[in-house]
Amino acid sequence: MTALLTTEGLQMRFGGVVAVDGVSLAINEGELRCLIGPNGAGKSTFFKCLTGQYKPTAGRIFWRGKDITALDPFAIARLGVGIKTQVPSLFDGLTALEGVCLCRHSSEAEAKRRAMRALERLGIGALANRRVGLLAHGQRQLVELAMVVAPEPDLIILDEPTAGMSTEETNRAADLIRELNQQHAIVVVEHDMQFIRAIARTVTVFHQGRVLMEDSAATVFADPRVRDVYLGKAVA
Amino acid sequence: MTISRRDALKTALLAAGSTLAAPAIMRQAALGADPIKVVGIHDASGGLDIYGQPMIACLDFAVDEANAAGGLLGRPIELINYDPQSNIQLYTQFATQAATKDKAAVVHGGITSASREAIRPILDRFKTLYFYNTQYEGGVCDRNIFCTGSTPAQNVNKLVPYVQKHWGKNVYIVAADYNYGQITSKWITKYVREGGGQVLSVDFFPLDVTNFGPAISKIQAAKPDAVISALVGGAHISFYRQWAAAGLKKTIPIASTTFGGGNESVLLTPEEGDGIVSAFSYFQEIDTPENKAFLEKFHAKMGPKAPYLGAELAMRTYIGFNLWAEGVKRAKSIDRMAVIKALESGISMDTPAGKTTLDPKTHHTTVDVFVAECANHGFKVLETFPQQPPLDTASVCDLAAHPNEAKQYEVDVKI
Amino acid sequence: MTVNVRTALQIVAALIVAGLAAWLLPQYLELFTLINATVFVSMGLLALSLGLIWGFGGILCFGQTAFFGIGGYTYAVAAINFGDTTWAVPLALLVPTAVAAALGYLMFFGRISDVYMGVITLTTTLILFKFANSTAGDQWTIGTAPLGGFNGIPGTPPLNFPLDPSNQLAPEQVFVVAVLALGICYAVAKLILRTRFGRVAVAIKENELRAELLGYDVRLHKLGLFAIGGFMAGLAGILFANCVFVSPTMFSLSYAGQVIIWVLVGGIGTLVGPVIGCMLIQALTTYAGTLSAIDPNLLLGVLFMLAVVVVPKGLLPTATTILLRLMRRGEP
Amino acid sequence: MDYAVVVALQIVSGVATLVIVSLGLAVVFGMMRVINLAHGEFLMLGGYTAILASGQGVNLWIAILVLPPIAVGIIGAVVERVLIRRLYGRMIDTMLATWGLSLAFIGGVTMLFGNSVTGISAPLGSFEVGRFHVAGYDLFLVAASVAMSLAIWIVLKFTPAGLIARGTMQNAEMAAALGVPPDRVYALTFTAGAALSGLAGGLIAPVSGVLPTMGTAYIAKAFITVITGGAAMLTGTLVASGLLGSVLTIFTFLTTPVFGEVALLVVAIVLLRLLPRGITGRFLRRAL
Repeated sequence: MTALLTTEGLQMRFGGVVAVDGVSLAINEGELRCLIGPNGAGKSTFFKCLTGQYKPTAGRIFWRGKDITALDPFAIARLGVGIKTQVPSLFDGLTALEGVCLCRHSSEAEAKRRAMRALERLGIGALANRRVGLLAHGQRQLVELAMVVAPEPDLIILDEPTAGMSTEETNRAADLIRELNQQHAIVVVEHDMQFIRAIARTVTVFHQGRVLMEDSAATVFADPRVRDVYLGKAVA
Repeated sequence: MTISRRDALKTALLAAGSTLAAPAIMRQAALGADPIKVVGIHDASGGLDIYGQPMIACLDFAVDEANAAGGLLGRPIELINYDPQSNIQLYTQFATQAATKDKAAVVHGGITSASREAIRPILDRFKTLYFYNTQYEGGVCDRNIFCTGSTPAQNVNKLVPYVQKHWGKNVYIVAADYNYGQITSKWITKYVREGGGQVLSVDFFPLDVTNFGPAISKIQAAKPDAVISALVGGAHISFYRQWAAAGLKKTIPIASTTFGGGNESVLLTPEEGDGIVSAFSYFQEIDTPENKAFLEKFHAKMGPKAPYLGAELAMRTYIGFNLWAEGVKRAKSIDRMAVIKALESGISMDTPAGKTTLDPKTHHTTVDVFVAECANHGFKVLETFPQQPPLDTASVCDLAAHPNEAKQYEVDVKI
Repeated sequence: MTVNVRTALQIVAALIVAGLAAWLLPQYLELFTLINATVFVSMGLLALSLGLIWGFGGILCFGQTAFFGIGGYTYAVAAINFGDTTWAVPLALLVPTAVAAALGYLMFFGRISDVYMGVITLTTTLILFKFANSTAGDQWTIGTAPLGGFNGIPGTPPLNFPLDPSNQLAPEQVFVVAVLALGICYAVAKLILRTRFGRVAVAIKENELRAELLGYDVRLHKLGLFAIGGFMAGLAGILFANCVFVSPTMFSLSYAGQVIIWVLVGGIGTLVGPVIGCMLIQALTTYAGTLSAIDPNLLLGVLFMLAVVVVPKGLLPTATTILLRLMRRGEP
Repeated sequence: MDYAVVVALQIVSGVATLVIVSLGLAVVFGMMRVINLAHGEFLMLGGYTAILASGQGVNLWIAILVLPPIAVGIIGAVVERVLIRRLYGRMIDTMLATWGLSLAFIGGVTMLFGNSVTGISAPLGSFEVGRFHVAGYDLFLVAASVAMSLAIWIVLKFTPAGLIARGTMQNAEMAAALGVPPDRVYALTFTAGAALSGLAGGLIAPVSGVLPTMGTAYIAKAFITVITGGAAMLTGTLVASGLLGSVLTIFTFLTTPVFGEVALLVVAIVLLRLLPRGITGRFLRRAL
């Protein structure tokens, strides 16, 4: 099996603080991977390195074996990486359909077709002509997801997709992610353990900028070190 | 192919434009009605107001005087004053307005050479007679304009010898950075060299410069016998102030082609201004019966609001208006060409500034020139040079031979 | 679909208004008013250029006058040297566009933030202003055209018919050209905004990060829009050179400020708004200039503050909102 | 040799002038992230205060040093209350509104006093450096710039108000949590900034002459100095003034005043391209 995305000794330093410290991991085709860890573990920084928003201070990132460390976010997106940020990032002035239509494609008609399909797939086809700025929080999350999946990317990276969701919404989101995983490889950056429990296959645990452990969900949740990390105890 | 398309475009544009031609002519015919319109364009505000306000006062006074004497050709004179606020673009706007909307018989105005060169082509184009009443760098050769102020062959030619005789051969020039300063500094250079001296350096300053500290240090380093200034406008007054503050007045004297043209001598304290020497074709202080009579009438009319007239700019505006009025009287018409021809017939009049004669070939004037020294907010006349012809312009310009010329000649001096 | 129809209608309406103005006004207006109107129209085009890049690209350029002035100067210098304006015009469009592209490259590819972008554009204009002001000496002559420093180039040749330098346009014809240019630029701007490029540019203004994450090169789009703005401002400069003349004032701080006021008053995020705002304020300041009781700067300044504090969205959008609300209230 | 001393003196006084005219703007920008484009007009109002006061026979030093900061401080407090307060957090809108304010001040003062230059003579006479005469007032300006910087430093470093100010600079919410309403901090800061600008106007009045549009000659320079300096208001302004003031004066000596200013602007653009967050965004970040 070829790795879709790999990092090698990725490091991100802000002045004296090392937020990400030598992280190496590999995401395979079709995989559903969760990156977890308490606040400040370096997950979000790692996410921003993957998406090109930060340029890592050391280490490299590969996409299907090709070095993409220096690429800008738009270039990474063009490779077939769909990215959803933590705070919904949307075009508030446009309608849902207009926004999703902006995904890159071969022709105008194709864009529209894909956009409609993406909206329907996420169950918000009815909102197509509503202005995004006027939608409820949960609906906005879904519109953003529609934008991410519309170009049919090979890999989707989600940063805390359940932030601000009710329990019911969270459950639905878990179903949705599992469903999306049928077609796309997915990386979810999350700190909500319940949610991870609901979807996870392989889990990578971050702590103080490093990978603490990487294993199946069941093993990880059983590990005392993970519990200590979440409860704030120092790791020996 | 391209030609036919071009023609089509041309036709379209002409159609759009020509629809206007007919009404324009009809409007022209409506001019016969009463008052004669005279437009004045002088800066009543902005950095040049130090010159503009006395000029406006004198033009007002001249028009009032003429109206009191029964107007011109039996018609009253209506004076329209525009204030371009020391902004060149407003000059062009007001000149266009004077020519196309007011249909002025004559436009008096423009202070800086920059403003003159901005409105001269407009008034040429719309065939409106133009009087420029300021001392300037010379060389304008254009049948539509009359320049009644003095030029370098008249003033610089007297100032530089005075400097070299009393202070020394070598000078340092500081000048305003536009055509007046650029060309005038060439004339100064020419006369300094002819007098056997050297110009150590020429520094130009944009009109908004107020900090002359570095320049003053440079001048000291060059050790000239004198500084000759062609600085212009309110901001540049700082130069004289900073010069005095640096304690240099006693070591290096200043002469100027512009100082006194406005109210510089009034603005500066005697400690700062006294001793600066200038040359102009008029100073309020000249001691002649005509001048005394004029000032009496002027002050009687304006009361305590009468401005200090300083050097020639305001007086030349008064004279310029009267020269034009004389031309109208002789032509018995306000028609532009008729008035120009009458003015070219050799008009000479006695004025508060002495006898002034219009030179038909150059449209410039022969005037008396005075060298004076700033003393206690006014001027003390030191030397008088009667009846100086505008030799500089005359050497290059002959409108009798080339009536269609409309350009400004520049002196050719290598700096 | 309806959006496309609306755009088409707006374009047609604008072209009809421009056509009517070009046809009718020269017949009824006095020459002087017409020349002034030409100045207004050229300024309107300048306002349109800023309205486009600020309102639809989110690029707050404090120095849009830089391209305006460069267009004017290039036109004047080229026209004097060539003795024919046929090729001076394309050159005077190319140069400001290229300068805008170069400046845009520096700013957008350097990922400079909003405020600093304002500083850099303003500074660029100031540099040009200072520079143009200091070119009075003989050494500042390009070919046969002296730059003239503070004086500017008073003898800027008026436009002539293509390839026919002896046949110069009369002021009335310059007016016609100016009005048509404004109408066409408006239409072009509208069309650009309907293209994919335009929609992405608007999306970038809405949310730069999202547009980037969708795979769009934000910098390139901003650069493109900025260059188009430079092109239009350059065209405005050519027209201005034809009805006034070229001088350093074109770069001045007060012009740079006025353009922003026009757009702000007219409404950010519309294209007609800035043009209307420009005409209104120009008319108002011209009128105020004839009053001696009140200083035009005072009037302008107070308007500016009111625009920011009271109607931050601009006159046109605010008026539309109020109208809509009134109409709705009228309904039962 | 004497000439070198004189040139050096000119450079120092060029730098000092830049410091003087920038500090008021820097305080407001550093504390409130508000770019006050009416700063130049605050200078102008300070200048007019000095001129009017000395015209009324007030002692020259009081007219230059005492009255302008008081008068302009009061104006600043009113402006903050009426205009700035409505626009906190809207950086671009604040810039635009203060730009409008600047035009309105120019217009208003033109109506009141006319658009012409007035001035007062610089006190202190001159002294000699070898063969050269140097205006004593130039040295006084240098001393004044040092005194102003020192005063700001002392206030920030050693007074309770300075502590709150530093806290607000770092984090407005945190300062609020200490029981200091940010509103009042901002009002005081803006007033203090305006007073500093007024003082600057009084100080430069004898050198530059006073007219309604004098602010425009300084605002661009002050603005660029502050932005180039970056977040640390005092250090940033001092470093940027040192750099830009030297460039300005040196180029003025070598060429003309115009190219001096062009050189200043070009250096500022290049610096901003290299250090998009200003000099203190990169270096000396912990400075005040």
